[in-house]
Amino acid sequence: MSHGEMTVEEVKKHIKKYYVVFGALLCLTIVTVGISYLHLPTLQAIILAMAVASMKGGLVAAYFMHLIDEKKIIYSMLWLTLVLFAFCMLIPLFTLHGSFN
Amino acid sequence: MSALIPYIDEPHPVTGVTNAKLGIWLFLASEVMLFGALFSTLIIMRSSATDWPAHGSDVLNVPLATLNTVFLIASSVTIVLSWAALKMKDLKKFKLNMGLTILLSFGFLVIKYIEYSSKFHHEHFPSTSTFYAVYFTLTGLHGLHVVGGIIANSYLLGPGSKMWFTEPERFTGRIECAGLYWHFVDLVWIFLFPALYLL
Amino acid sequence: MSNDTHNHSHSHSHGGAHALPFWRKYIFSTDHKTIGLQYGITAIFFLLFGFGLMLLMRWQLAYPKQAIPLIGKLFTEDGVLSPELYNQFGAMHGTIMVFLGVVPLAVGAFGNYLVPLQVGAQDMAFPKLNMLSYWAYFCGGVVMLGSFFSPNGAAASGWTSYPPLAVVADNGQSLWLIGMVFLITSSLLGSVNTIVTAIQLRVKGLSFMRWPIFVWAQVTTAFLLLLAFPPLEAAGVLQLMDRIAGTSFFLPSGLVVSGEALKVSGGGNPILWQHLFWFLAHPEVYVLILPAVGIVGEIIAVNTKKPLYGYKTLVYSLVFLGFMSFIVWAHHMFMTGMGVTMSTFFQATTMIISVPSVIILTTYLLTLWGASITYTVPMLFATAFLPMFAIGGLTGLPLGLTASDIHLHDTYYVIGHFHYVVAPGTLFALMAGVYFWYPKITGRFMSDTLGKIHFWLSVIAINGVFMPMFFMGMAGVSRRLYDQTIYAHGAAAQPLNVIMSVSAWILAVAQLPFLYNMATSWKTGKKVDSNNPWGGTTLEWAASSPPPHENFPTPVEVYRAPYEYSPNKKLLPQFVQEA
Amino acid sequence: MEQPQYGFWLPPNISTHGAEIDGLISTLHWFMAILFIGWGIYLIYCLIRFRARPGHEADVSGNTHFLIPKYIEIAIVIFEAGLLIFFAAPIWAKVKKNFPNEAESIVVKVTSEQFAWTIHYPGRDGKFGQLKTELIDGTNPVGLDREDPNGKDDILSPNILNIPVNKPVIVQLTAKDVIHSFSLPVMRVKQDAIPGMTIPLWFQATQTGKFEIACAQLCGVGHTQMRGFFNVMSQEEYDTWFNEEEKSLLGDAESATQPSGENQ
Repeated sequence: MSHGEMTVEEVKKHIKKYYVVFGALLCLTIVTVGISYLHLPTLQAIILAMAVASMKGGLVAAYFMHLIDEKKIIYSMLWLTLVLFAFCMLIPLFTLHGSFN
Repeated sequence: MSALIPYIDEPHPVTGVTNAKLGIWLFLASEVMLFGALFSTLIIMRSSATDWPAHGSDVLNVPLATLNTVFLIASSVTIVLSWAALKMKDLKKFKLNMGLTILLSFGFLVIKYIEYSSKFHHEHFPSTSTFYAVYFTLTGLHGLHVVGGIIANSYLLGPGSKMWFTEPERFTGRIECAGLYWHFVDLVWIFLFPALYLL
Repeated sequence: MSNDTHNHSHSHSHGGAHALPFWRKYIFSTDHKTIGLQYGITAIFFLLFGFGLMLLMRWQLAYPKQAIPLIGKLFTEDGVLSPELYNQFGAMHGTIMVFLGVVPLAVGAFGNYLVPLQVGAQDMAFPKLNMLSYWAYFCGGVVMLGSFFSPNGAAASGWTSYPPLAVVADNGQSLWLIGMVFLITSSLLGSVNTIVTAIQLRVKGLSFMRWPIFVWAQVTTAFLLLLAFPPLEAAGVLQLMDRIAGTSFFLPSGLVVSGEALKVSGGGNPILWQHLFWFLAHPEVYVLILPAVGIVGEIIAVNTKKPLYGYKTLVYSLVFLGFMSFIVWAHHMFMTGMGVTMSTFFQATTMIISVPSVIILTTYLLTLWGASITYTVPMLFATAFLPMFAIGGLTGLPLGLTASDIHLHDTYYVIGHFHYVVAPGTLFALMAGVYFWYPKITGRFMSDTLGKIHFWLSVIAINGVFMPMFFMGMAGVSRRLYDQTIYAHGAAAQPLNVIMSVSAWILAVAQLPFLYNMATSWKTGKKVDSNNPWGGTTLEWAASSPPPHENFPTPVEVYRAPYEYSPNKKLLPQFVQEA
Repeated sequence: MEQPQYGFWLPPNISTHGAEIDGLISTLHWFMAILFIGWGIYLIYCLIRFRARPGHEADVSGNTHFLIPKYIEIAIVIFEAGLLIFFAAPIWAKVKKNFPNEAESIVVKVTSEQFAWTIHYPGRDGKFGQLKTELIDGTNPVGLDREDPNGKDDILSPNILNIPVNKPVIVQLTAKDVIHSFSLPVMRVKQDAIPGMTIPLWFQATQTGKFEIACAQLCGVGHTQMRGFFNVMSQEEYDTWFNEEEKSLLGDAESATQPSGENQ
């Protein structure tokens, strides 16, 4: 475990961090719902909503899932996954715009 | 038998992780690809659909879903706190937090049930339109992941927690893995929520 | 586990295994070797079953609309294979051979048995998951077999299950999808286990660049399965929704089936399925071939009595091949109306992927230079693998370039191409593997004479099956035709079908000595006189034959890279300390 | 119209673009043959020369390095890149993108279904009539609206594609139910017909004759039976056929949907 040798003090510090992240997540949830009531043009709405979601996702991954200090092997595996995930997200592009050009 | 398998409770000196942790991350990597394909589908369906609602809020219940978001985020906090409690050798606090996690997940499912039944009540089924097809399939699969999490977490809270007295390190590792899975379920919802309800 | 239990259980490792009741030891076993054998036996059963389906189809192809002799009446009243059954057999032949036969044998059986041994581990990292993985595979197999008995028979929309055909098809298709979910689950569990085992349970001294080539191949394969299968799982769920819940993920608006407008919401996209399917199914091809490459590497290294040429290059090529296999998938879809930009991209990636394949082949060929080749049965199969794989790979070129693909797409040429990769390619390698590791598994050799009969008959017959396919494809005959003689160009090429069918039946007969050999050598084969009968350098040869319950009663350690020989031409196994 | 000769290799080519495809196919096969035979000779030489025998020992030094294979590999890469850039991509662009002028071509719609092809000619006015799903029945497989002024003179020809020689033909390909594939082996044409999409393709025949349309994509139990015909006629023959069809259509509008298939 990356946190195998944590002292009680360190754990307490971590717990404080969790509460801060919790607060941030709640705020961002309110922000994203709030934005949706503005009825922005579709493209801007999508970009904003995905930006906020990515921030929230980033916080969860970084602090709750401890990705902020993880071992190299996990990172390398996740980078690989991320690249393949990106390929997978090209499928809409290929499906919708691959034809006739 | 498993006694001879090394690095169950201590990290491998070279990789720095335990078997279970590497395993759960590999599993989550595959889950990333699963939801990647589903999000691809969502984008395609939305781009080519003729009757996609202009705003998800026109057809879906945003306040309920927001509450559900809060539930899941809160459960993510409680499960990480339950792990921290084990780190401080506090089994009671672990049980409290894990119990809260399960309670919150049930809350999530109850709200999901209310949402679904009101949709069915208004004769909105997966076959109604591509929007509902995507909505039911994606939230349904996510819901199955929640159910899976509840089963795993309940086991760890109940009979599984006996391991704390024999192999505390290994048990803490298990809770960490359960937490990683649960955070992932939360993470998926964080993207599903705006994609379906808010856009 | 705390350290004292760790040490304590060492001394009891044997006693514990024998105390287990029969069903824990052989049925619901968590021992990787038992699970490997379970996988192997089940997979061989499915390989024979899928092969059997093909033998029946080949009768219809060679002698259209004539009753199948002797057994035809079992299938239809007049003994003639009906087009319905033909399509079912075709779809299930593909599905069974790929997902229930070759992958479980290559990955489930060989991977399970050998990866822990080759990294010096006592077992897989997660023995219970390993057992679960086998039983998920077993359930998947039962569902697939059971689908033949559903009211309208098994899935009949090809192993690719393209919608809308698969969505409007009979219920066998739903069972196919459910079966696939089991098989995917099994593969996911298995691949997590393989990766963790290979990385975490390496014995002291076994750095990554000391992994035997087989372990590299298995780990790369496991990553392919892990990351490519989920999109198919998603697609499977979506197709199931289309079939059961009436959604329209893959159904466009305005479908008219048999003169009736389909009552669905529409708005879906049939091309989406193809993208998601091939996102898996192209890497799947490499799942089939990489373990074979690993097996052949081991066998060549042992039987040439010299180090593998360019081990590092080989490793990098394997990994690069695995990675590239994720971005070539749309070359299966050139005929779906693909434009110039997209097709050029996928042609380019396809041409790039041929480079590591050529490098792998070249390193093996160069290993032969300066060797001292012993022609054991496994070596014969491994040697035959090289030119067969070369044919399979080379014929991919005209299919990978759009312009030549126009004529060859969806013809017999494609079938010839991938069968050369999978049948005389992968399956020969797997047979080589069976002959090679049989002494390790049972403590006895398989008969050399029977093995040589098996080899020579197989190698001739299998080329008789697949070589004519290239000519038939050139002639423009579409694949999956029930009776090609109704077309003028099909009728002209029909004599080739007779050659193929007769060769296929000879090939079937050629497998009898193999099966007999496998069954009887278990009890009557020549006993091995040492742990290392072939003179191998990797860790599995340090264990006794068969290896005991926890593989290595005394801990082993690795002192050097695999495939090393001392200057005085002595074998230097990884596990032997003195230089 | 003589019968084409088929055998165990490429069928005759009667299209203007087919020679380039055939050229690429044969170049590729020469390339493959050279590589395979080269490897094969090397392999057999090794298998014989380096067989285990008394007095022969393996060279285990492991420090021999071969340069020739490296150069061969580089050559292969360059050759493949060349094929892609100078042959495959340009041919593809020509076939899939550079469409002939519609005014100088025959434009037809081909609709595939289980298990037949319907060829839909726009008729004398050159305009396709409207298609309506609710009008689809046994005699009107594409749901052509004969009330539509543009549709009155449209010819529906089941399973038979008649085209004049030496004139570009543009096909707008679609499917009603499942995916089919429109394959004309002698024309070096193949294109999937996908429901929900209309995919254009074009070709130009260089000689007359009677040929076949095959379905190349598994489309159900009758996949084999999905055989169509295409007749390449001289311009005069084509005009005669066309005028007769038009006469029968416009003379008696009620019987307009009668197929003209007998008119070969």
